[in-house]
Amino acid sequence: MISLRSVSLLYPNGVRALDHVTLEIAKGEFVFLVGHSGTGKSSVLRLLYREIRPSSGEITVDGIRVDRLSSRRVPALRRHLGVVFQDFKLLPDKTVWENVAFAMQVTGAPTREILRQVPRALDLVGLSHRSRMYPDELSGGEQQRTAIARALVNNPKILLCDEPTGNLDPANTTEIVDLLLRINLKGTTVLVATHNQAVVDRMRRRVVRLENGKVTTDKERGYYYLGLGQGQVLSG
Amino acid sequence: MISLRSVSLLYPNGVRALDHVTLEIAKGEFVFLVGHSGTGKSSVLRLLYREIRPSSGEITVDGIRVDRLSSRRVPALRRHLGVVFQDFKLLPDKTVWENVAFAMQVTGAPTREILRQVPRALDLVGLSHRSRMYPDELSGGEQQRTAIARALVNNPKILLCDEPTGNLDPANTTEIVDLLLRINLKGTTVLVATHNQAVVDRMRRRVVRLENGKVTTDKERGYYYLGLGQGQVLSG
Amino acid sequence: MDWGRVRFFLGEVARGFTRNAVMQITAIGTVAMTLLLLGAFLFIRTTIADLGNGMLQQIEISVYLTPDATPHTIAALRASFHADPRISTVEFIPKAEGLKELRARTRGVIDTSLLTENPLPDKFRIRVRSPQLVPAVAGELRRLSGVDNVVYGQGVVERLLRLDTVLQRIGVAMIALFVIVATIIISNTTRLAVYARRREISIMQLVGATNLYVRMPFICEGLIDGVLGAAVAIILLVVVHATLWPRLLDALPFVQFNTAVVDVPVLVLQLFLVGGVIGTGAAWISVGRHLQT
Amino acid sequence: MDWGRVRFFLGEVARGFTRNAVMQITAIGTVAMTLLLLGAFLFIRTTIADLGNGMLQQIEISVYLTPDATPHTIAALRASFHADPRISTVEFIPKAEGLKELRARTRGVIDTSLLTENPLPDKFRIRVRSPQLVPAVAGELRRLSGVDNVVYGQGVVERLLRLDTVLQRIGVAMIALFVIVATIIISNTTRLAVYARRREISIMQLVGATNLYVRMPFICEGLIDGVLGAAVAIILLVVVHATLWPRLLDALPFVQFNTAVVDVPVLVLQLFLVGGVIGTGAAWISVGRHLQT
Ligand SMILES: Nc1ncnc2c1ncn2[C@@H]1O[C@H](COP(=O)(O)OP(=O)(O)OP(=O)(O)O)[C@@H](O)[C@H]1O
Ligand SMILES: Nc1ncnc2c1ncn2[C@@H]1O[C@H](COP(=O)(O)OP(=O)(O)OP(=O)(O)O)[C@@H](O)[C@H]1O
Ligand SMILES: [Mg+2]
Ligand SMILES: [Mg+2]
Repeated sequence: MISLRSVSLLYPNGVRALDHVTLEIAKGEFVFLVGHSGTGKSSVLRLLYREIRPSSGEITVDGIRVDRLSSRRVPALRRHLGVVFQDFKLLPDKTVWENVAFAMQVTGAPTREILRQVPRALDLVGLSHRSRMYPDELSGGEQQRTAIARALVNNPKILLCDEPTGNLDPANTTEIVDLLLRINLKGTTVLVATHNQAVVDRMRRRVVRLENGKVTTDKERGYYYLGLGQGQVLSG
Repeated sequence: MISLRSVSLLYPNGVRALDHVTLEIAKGEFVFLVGHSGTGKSSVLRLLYREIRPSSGEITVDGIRVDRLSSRRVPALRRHLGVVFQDFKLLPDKTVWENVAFAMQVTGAPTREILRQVPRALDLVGLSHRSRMYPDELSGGEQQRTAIARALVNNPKILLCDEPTGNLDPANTTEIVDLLLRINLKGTTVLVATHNQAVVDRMRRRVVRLENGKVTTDKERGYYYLGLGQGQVLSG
Repeated sequence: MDWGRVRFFLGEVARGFTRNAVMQITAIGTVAMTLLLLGAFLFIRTTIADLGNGMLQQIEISVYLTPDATPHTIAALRASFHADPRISTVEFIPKAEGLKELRARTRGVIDTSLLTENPLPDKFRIRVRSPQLVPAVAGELRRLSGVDNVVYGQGVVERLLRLDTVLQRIGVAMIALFVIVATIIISNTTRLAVYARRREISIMQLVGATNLYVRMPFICEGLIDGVLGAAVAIILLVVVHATLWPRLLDALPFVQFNTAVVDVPVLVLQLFLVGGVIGTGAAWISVGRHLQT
Repeated sequence: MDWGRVRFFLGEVARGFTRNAVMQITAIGTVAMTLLLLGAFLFIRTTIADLGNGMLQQIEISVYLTPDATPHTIAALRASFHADPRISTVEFIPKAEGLKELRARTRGVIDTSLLTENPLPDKFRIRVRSPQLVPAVAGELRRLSGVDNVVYGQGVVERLLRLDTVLQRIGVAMIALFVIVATIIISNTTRLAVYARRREISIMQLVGATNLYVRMPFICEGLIDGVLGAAVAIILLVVVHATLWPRLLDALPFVQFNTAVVDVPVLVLQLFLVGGVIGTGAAWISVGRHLQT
């Protein structure tokens, strides 16, 4: 479903964010991406939804060669992905409801469908009572849950989550992780970049650890700290 | 140092964020503010640095009646506070160095002092190597650490931190929390709103729990989950 | 047709207006100001052009006859003038009348009672349909038999004609300048508006919106801004026209302003058109800059 | 004086220019366009006003003498004309010369050989120092003994004078309109620029910056925008003046344009001043709106 082959990324300012990263994620897998702050987790996700292009290497997402994708085709790619951005990226002049609906509207979904799916998504993240508020009227955690609802609403084949629980209390975190698990059980491939040790350790799913832009650990049913600092590379 | 007396806050959209909150924090204390997402933690902090005014109640910060403070006096108040915002609030067209230096420049600090303090602050949060980069070239955790460096650089009497470790890995989190502790030991009053159970439980400091805009627990040497859902109110 | 989608789209456009009132007022104000200048300029130009045309239309050709011209020659000449399609009016002025006119023109300075004999010849006074024809017609008339001399203010007419074309060109140049200035100002305004919303645009794209999808609300806003700006300009022009123009005419009673020549519906249409095109075009160009992915 | 702080401030302003090039180009372009129009207008107005003045200056008063005027009367009149400070030139035209002039003016149509006696009187041709004096002077001259009639194109002069004042007023009104339009457009532009940076402004305030502190870089940017815009406008005007103006003069050889009357340094200074004031004022007003805490 997702495949990175020897992908390197050099930002224009000279920072080498990724260094020959190779990673295969099968359809229906649930993968945690962990690692220090600034080690390249968000960069991996950004490559997958083509916000940036790799300096070298091949990237395939759902059969699409993302590294070669022309700008015109990018919207089509993104419509098959659900993305929870680390900084939420909510539209400030749309309400919670509209922010979530917008992700459906751009796909050309019929209005009936929108009116059915949006409340469902808001309900899943526990935000039904906030649907008419604007993002800057929300608490940090509410904004984060809005971003999650928007990523879910299209029932995407692939869900990319960048630190989706950084602003959530433990109870909410558990709920959101359970939700991701349920979605994964329905067949969606889920990739979660996170620092939350408790979540990773409790879930016992595949864990990929990045260090300095390199994959250093890749383990089925792993723990957050497994292999940290040992530099061992296991191919998934 | 900080005192809220029966403070209520009703946002213009009708949300009752705080409901007769009374809280005293003495000089030199270290206090965790915990509670569910959307329960009013950020609102408390916002009241303290006068981004918003309470609907009723009295607020005193460092002897200043903040609820009555005229707009002209607000900058003077804020210069005595260090604030880590939940959404960082970095200036996008300034580098990391400049963002941190800016907080000193507005206080009219002499250039010599700025040139000495800024590198020190960046060093404390481990960002010296990123000082010439712009915020949108940073990872989420690096942005967060920039925000922390900016809050520290003026050696404020009071430090308000809103979810300061939400985007940090456990190692960085420990370092930052140790840093806050050191600063607290030098006499700075520190108030941290957080969801990070591990941090709260390891530190064993005073914990104030908010639920639905009310203080439900307030305990010296508390734990994150202490008193959760029992609705007991202990005055500090 | 999914009406929900149409409503959503209209909602998008409406939101642009309600949430970003500053920007909308800015854009509308800019369009209005520019079109106000353009409209005022067009109006004045048309009026003045008509005034100049009227003056040129009054040019007359004096055809002086030889002293020995017989009534028969005169009748033949008159017939040939009437037959010429380029000539609009023909008037015969016998020498006696000519003397009266001369005296009137010199305000009684010439004491005609001193004249023993009328020194003037008979003449025809002729007007042609278009001032451009004057020199050519005069040249032909001079060659007719029985004609002694043809006078029409040689030099002056040519100069006036030249002035007219020069003024025409200045007018066109001024209008072009105005439109260019307006487009630059408005496209700058739109570019700023887009710049102010660059984050939103990038978010829309990250969520999967196509370029067209992102662009459409901006284009529509540009169109509406342009049209509303034109409307404001037209209202201001009408007000100015109703209040200031009569006073101006009053101040210049001896100039024959023919205000009716300004075709107001056409002017209104022109302004709406220019406003719409400028608004849409400027928006299209400006939003394009932020759509490179 | 802490040079580091000055450098920081200048750095702030410079950053505004380098990082927000779009906005700066926009603002400068807008100022330039508006000032270009204003400058062109001022230039044309001054030139035309001078032209009109020159035409009025050429008005002459014809003082026709009674047929029985003796050389002594004529000398006395001439002396009194020379003594009058309002009168600039005096010319005596004896009847013989008057007839020659008349013949020249009527282009040989009047056959003067037919005249047995000269029907014209002697006359003085007089010019006064200011067109406004013409009616009054003419009225006085008419009452002098030995003067038969005084002719100066009655009516026409009065009308021309009236036209002159009307045009002056239109000119002032147009300039006012231009400046208002420019201020609106530029303050709109600045407001948009501030709107685009509203988040930054609020962050600066949250970090403890005073209103003045937040405002200063914007004000300076406004000032620089205004001055640079004026510079661009002046350069464009100079180019247009150097390339198009001679051609225009060429096309109108019979009009005595006196280009020298436009005091170029003053015009340049005016444009810089207007640009700077507009830029600063617009920025001041616009940034104020976002500083309410
Ligand atoms: N747009 C950019 N331009 C230049 N450098 C960048 C950019 N974005 C990120 N970087 C750099 O690339 C490195 C990796 O960044 P990335 O955001 O992938 O880290 P991360 O693993 O997501 O960290 P975090 O856990 O803190 O979010 C960082 O050192 C960062 O400074
Ligand atoms: N500017 C605002 N206008 C209106 N309502 C607001 C505003 N800011 C916050 N709220 C509402 O007030 C309540 C408390 O918000 P606050 O940001 O204080 O929560 P919080 O405890 O910080 O939550 P989190 O842990 O998610 O950051 C929330 O329900 C939120 O929806
Ligand atoms: Mg990241
Ligand atoms: Mg909060």
